[in-house]
Amino acid sequence: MTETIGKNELARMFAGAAARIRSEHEQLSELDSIGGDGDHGATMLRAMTRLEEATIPERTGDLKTILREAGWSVLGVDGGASSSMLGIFFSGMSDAPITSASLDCAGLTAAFEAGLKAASKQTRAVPGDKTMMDALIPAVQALRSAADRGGCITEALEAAANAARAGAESTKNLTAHYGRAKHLGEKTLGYQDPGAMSVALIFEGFCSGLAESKGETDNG
Amino acid sequence: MTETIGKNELARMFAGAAARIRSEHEQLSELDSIGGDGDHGATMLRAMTRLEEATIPERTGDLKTILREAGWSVLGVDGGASSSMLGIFFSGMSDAPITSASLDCAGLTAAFEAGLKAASKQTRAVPGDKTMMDALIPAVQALRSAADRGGCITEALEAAANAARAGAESTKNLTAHYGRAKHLGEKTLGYQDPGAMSVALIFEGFCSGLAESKGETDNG
Amino acid sequence: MKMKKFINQPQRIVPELLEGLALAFPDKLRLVGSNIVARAVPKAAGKVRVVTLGGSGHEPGLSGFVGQGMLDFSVAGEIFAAPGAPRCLEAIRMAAERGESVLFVVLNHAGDVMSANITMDMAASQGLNVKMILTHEDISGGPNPEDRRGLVGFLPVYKVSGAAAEEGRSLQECLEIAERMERNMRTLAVAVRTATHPSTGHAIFDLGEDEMEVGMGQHGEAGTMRMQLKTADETADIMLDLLLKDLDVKRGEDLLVIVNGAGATTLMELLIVFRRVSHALKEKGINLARSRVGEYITTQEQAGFQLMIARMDPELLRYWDAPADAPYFVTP
Amino acid sequence: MKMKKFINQPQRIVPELLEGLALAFPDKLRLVGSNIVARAVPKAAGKVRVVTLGGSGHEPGLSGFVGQGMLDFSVAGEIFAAPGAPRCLEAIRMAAERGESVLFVVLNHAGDVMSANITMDMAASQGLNVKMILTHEDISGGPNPEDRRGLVGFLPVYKVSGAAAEEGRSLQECLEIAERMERNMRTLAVAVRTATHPSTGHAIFDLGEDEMEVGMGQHGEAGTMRMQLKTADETADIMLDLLLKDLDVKRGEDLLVIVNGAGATTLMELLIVFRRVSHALKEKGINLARSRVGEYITTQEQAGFQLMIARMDPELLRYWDAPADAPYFVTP
Ligand SMILES: Nc1ncnc2c1ncn2[C@@H]1O[C@H](COP(=O)(O)OP(=O)(O)O)[C@@H](O)[C@H]1O
Ligand SMILES: Nc1ncnc2c1ncn2[C@@H]1O[C@H](COP(=O)(O)OP(=O)(O)O)[C@@H](O)[C@H]1O
Ligand SMILES: [Mg+2]
Ligand SMILES: [Mg+2]
Ligand SMILES: [Mg+2]
Ligand SMILES: [Mg+2]
Repeated sequence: MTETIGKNELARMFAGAAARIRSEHEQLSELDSIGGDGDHGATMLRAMTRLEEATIPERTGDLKTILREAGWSVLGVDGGASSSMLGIFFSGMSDAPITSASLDCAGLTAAFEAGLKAASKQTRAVPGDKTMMDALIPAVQALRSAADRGGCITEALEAAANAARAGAESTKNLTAHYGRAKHLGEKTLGYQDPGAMSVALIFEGFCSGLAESKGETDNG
Repeated sequence: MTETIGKNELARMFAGAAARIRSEHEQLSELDSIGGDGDHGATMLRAMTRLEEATIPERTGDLKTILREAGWSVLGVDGGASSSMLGIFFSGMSDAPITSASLDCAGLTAAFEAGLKAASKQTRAVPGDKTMMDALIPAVQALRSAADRGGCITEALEAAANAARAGAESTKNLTAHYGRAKHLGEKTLGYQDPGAMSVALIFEGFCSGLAESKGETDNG
Repeated sequence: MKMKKFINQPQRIVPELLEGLALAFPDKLRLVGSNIVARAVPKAAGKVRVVTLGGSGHEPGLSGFVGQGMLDFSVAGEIFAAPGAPRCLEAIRMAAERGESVLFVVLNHAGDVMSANITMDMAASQGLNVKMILTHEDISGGPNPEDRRGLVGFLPVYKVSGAAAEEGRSLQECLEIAERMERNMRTLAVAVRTATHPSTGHAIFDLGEDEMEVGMGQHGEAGTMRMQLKTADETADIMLDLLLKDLDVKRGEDLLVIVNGAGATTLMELLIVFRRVSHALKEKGINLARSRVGEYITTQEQAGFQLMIARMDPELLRYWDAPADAPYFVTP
Repeated sequence: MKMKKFINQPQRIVPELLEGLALAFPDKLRLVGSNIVARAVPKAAGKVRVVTLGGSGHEPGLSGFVGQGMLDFSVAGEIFAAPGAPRCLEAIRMAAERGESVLFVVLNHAGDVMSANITMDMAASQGLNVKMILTHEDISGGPNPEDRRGLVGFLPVYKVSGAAAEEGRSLQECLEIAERMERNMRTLAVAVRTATHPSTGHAIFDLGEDEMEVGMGQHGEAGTMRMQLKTADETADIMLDLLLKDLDVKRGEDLLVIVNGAGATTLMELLIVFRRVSHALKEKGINLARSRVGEYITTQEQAGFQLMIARMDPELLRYWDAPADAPYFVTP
């Protein structure tokens, strides 16, 4: 069980998220073409590459800097709504008080909450509007309650991933109110919101990536 | 057997030609779309309407005037190469010395020869170039020899129609040298030239139209 | 239907088309920074700069309107994708190089708006004097302005604000003129055939062989009214009536009308549609003051068009008529 | 593929599109006689008139170039069909109303040439002072000029002869300038997707899903080189090399380059093609003096483009740069 997130762990989390997106990007674009313009998968691919680049071992600077630059770099993806939301989310994480070289569960939770706060500033969408917020908000909330229960980071991220997945699933029964899909009314009923699905994949990827990193630290 | 062509007979000839074109115009356009732009059938339909209008009983004026105006009216069809060639052909017929109210076989032949002379001025195409000249020239020549043999108009026009048909058929084995199709080289081999086919149909129509008129004059 | 387009690598489309644009119009514009298009000859120092952002694949929109009397900078995104905030900020920094103030024209699309908002936050934190105007005139979005997309209406907004800036009006004045133009314009789009996404090669939407869709967005976003294909006159009447009603146009008012081709629809058709629009306005006693028929913002080889109407006042007409010299919009 | 076009009755297409054109540009042109387009404000009495004829369905060509500094009259035929001699004569009579002399610009297509020749006979018999110039720059026709069609090269011919006429040059001088322009230009076309004939609704030619055809005519006339679809750069190189060779262009010479879209090919693609042409000319030490990228003569929703190059001399450049104000070609 992981107790702290340092630069290596963050790199593993991002790598895990990138791996999940890469395996699902076609489905993401398909979902986006139902109500949008079909580019969400491509955008997320580019965003994930930026995340990975931001955490290559060569990168100097503390966690705070790495998170801000990772977010900025995702903003530079030119991917429209989703890359802006995610970019602001990651760069916003750096607004949290990060003093040490690594974050414990409470610190990681605070960072995610700061990211959510920044992202929320950029959209009026709330859960039920069929956007990535339907996955992001419950994910961060689950992280918070797990942390308050004193759970370890692994447990907390598992809880967040499950909450994100449930939130993404729930968008199937919603009609979009924001983004390109909002013009569609009923037409997206029965389909997940691609952005929400991406958020779920990212949190799932955090967990699997961290598991690997844990495995390796054990071996080392 | 018809001995003279007056306004009524001319009207019947044009009506007969129009009838033949109307029943074949789709095939004409198909042929034109192999090497051209597929509009020949439509153009010929418009040209034939003009010919008929030029010979409605209400039209005053002598044969000479009627032929010139018929030709001018066909020139106004906006049909490209074919309507220009036919328009010039019919208006050119009026260049022949037409004094009486009707033409005997020699007079009709002279008129057709005058038309051919005018048309030839507008093109360098000769038999073998896969244009309407492949039908028009032999048709007029056949008319001439029939007339010289002292044949009646019916016989002469039958001979002309057969010659036109043979000329049109012969274009199957030719590659186009003029018109839109000239850029095609071998590609039109095996297909009749649409303009040549139109000429054949027109001369066939002259015969059938005249036959009707003969029938009617018998009854009257 | 297999995509057949003259491109090289899909991921090189945007830089290559922008380079082509700059090479074709060296006297009008040049490339600066990363996929940012700037005027070849900047307007006089101190005058307000007009900057816009938007995805590519809509040529000549948006960068084809950089030039004297119109845009000073255009930030080009990927195909159908908004450019990120960092590049927008880069452009605004260049625009404000010598302390000029900047009018930032943004078409209402989720991605563009988000980039623009983040850009505005950053610009403010850096003390830049920037004001943003959002164009949202697509009446298919319903009553709520926020839900209305920005379609070809960007063109008159660029034109009148660009002319006002050229004339030396203040940022506040340019903004007010742009806002007045924006408030008084309405657009509706119709599509009859889909386009292929130049990067993916996939059709961006589906439509039945004898259907047309009114309210279609600029990136294959589905519309609001799917119906049997209609004649040019019927289609023009349906769309014009919805627009006139929404803008509440009265007899005797002056209108600017733009018929914008989506890509594969011929100018022949656009002119036939415009003919009906012109007749219908005459019947209703509305004055067709100005008009444009052509392709200003396209969606690849999509077939269809946008019909835009705008209520004009003397000042808006004056700025609309003012000289302009952009690659794809010239007023002598 | 079913035709989906915004028209009313097929047989009304031409009059309706011309009426739309006149309604959209009332300050530039008007309809006179039967489907004849004339300048709204005739040029000063006595100056040479430039008149052209051609089939419709190619918009903006040809009537979209009636205006100051370009055409005085355009005689529009039916879709893809030359207008007959009687209407051409009608236009020339109007052009020569006050005894002006007339330059008659004719694109080399069998139907147009025949109408033009008959028109010239009639004009001569009526004592009108008319000189005719035939444009035939399509190198796909082979070595014999007679076999070369007139493609987008009509544009520089209209432009330089129109500017010369505007300047008050004599008919003989205008003719010589037009002929020099014509002798020094070459065009080659490529098509990748067919168009539907707006009157018949039929495809005007067939092409395999992964083929392109070089040498394609403007009305579906088959081309000379059918090959696998190539990239933008490969296609540009193939076509440019053929053109440079045919025109025998030397290092250091000044070229005008026009990339003309056939209809459905996007400006995005045309700009990417132009980019390569520009690079290739630089590599060869040839000077890209002027350029245009856009749609000047189309073939409905056909996909493809025409690449035109022309060797320019100082006088031709001066007339190319002279002011023009036609609906679809404006030079400030
Ligand atoms: N206003 C918004 N607020 C929150 N999320 C949004 C908003 N607009 C779009 N999104 C999210 O972005 C996703 C689409 O992302 P993407 O396709 O990459 O961007 P774009 O819509 O610009 O093409 C949507 O599924 C939705 O989750
Ligand atoms: N230069 C020419 N001389 C003689 N006949 C010609 C010439 N050009 C074309 N034609 C005839 O015209 C026919 C095509 O007619 P049509 O399709 O109506 O005109 P267009 O080719 O202008 O579309 C050809 O089949 C040919 O017989
Ligand atoms: Mg999308
Ligand atoms: Mg034809
Ligand atoms: Mg997008
Ligand atoms: Mg034709």
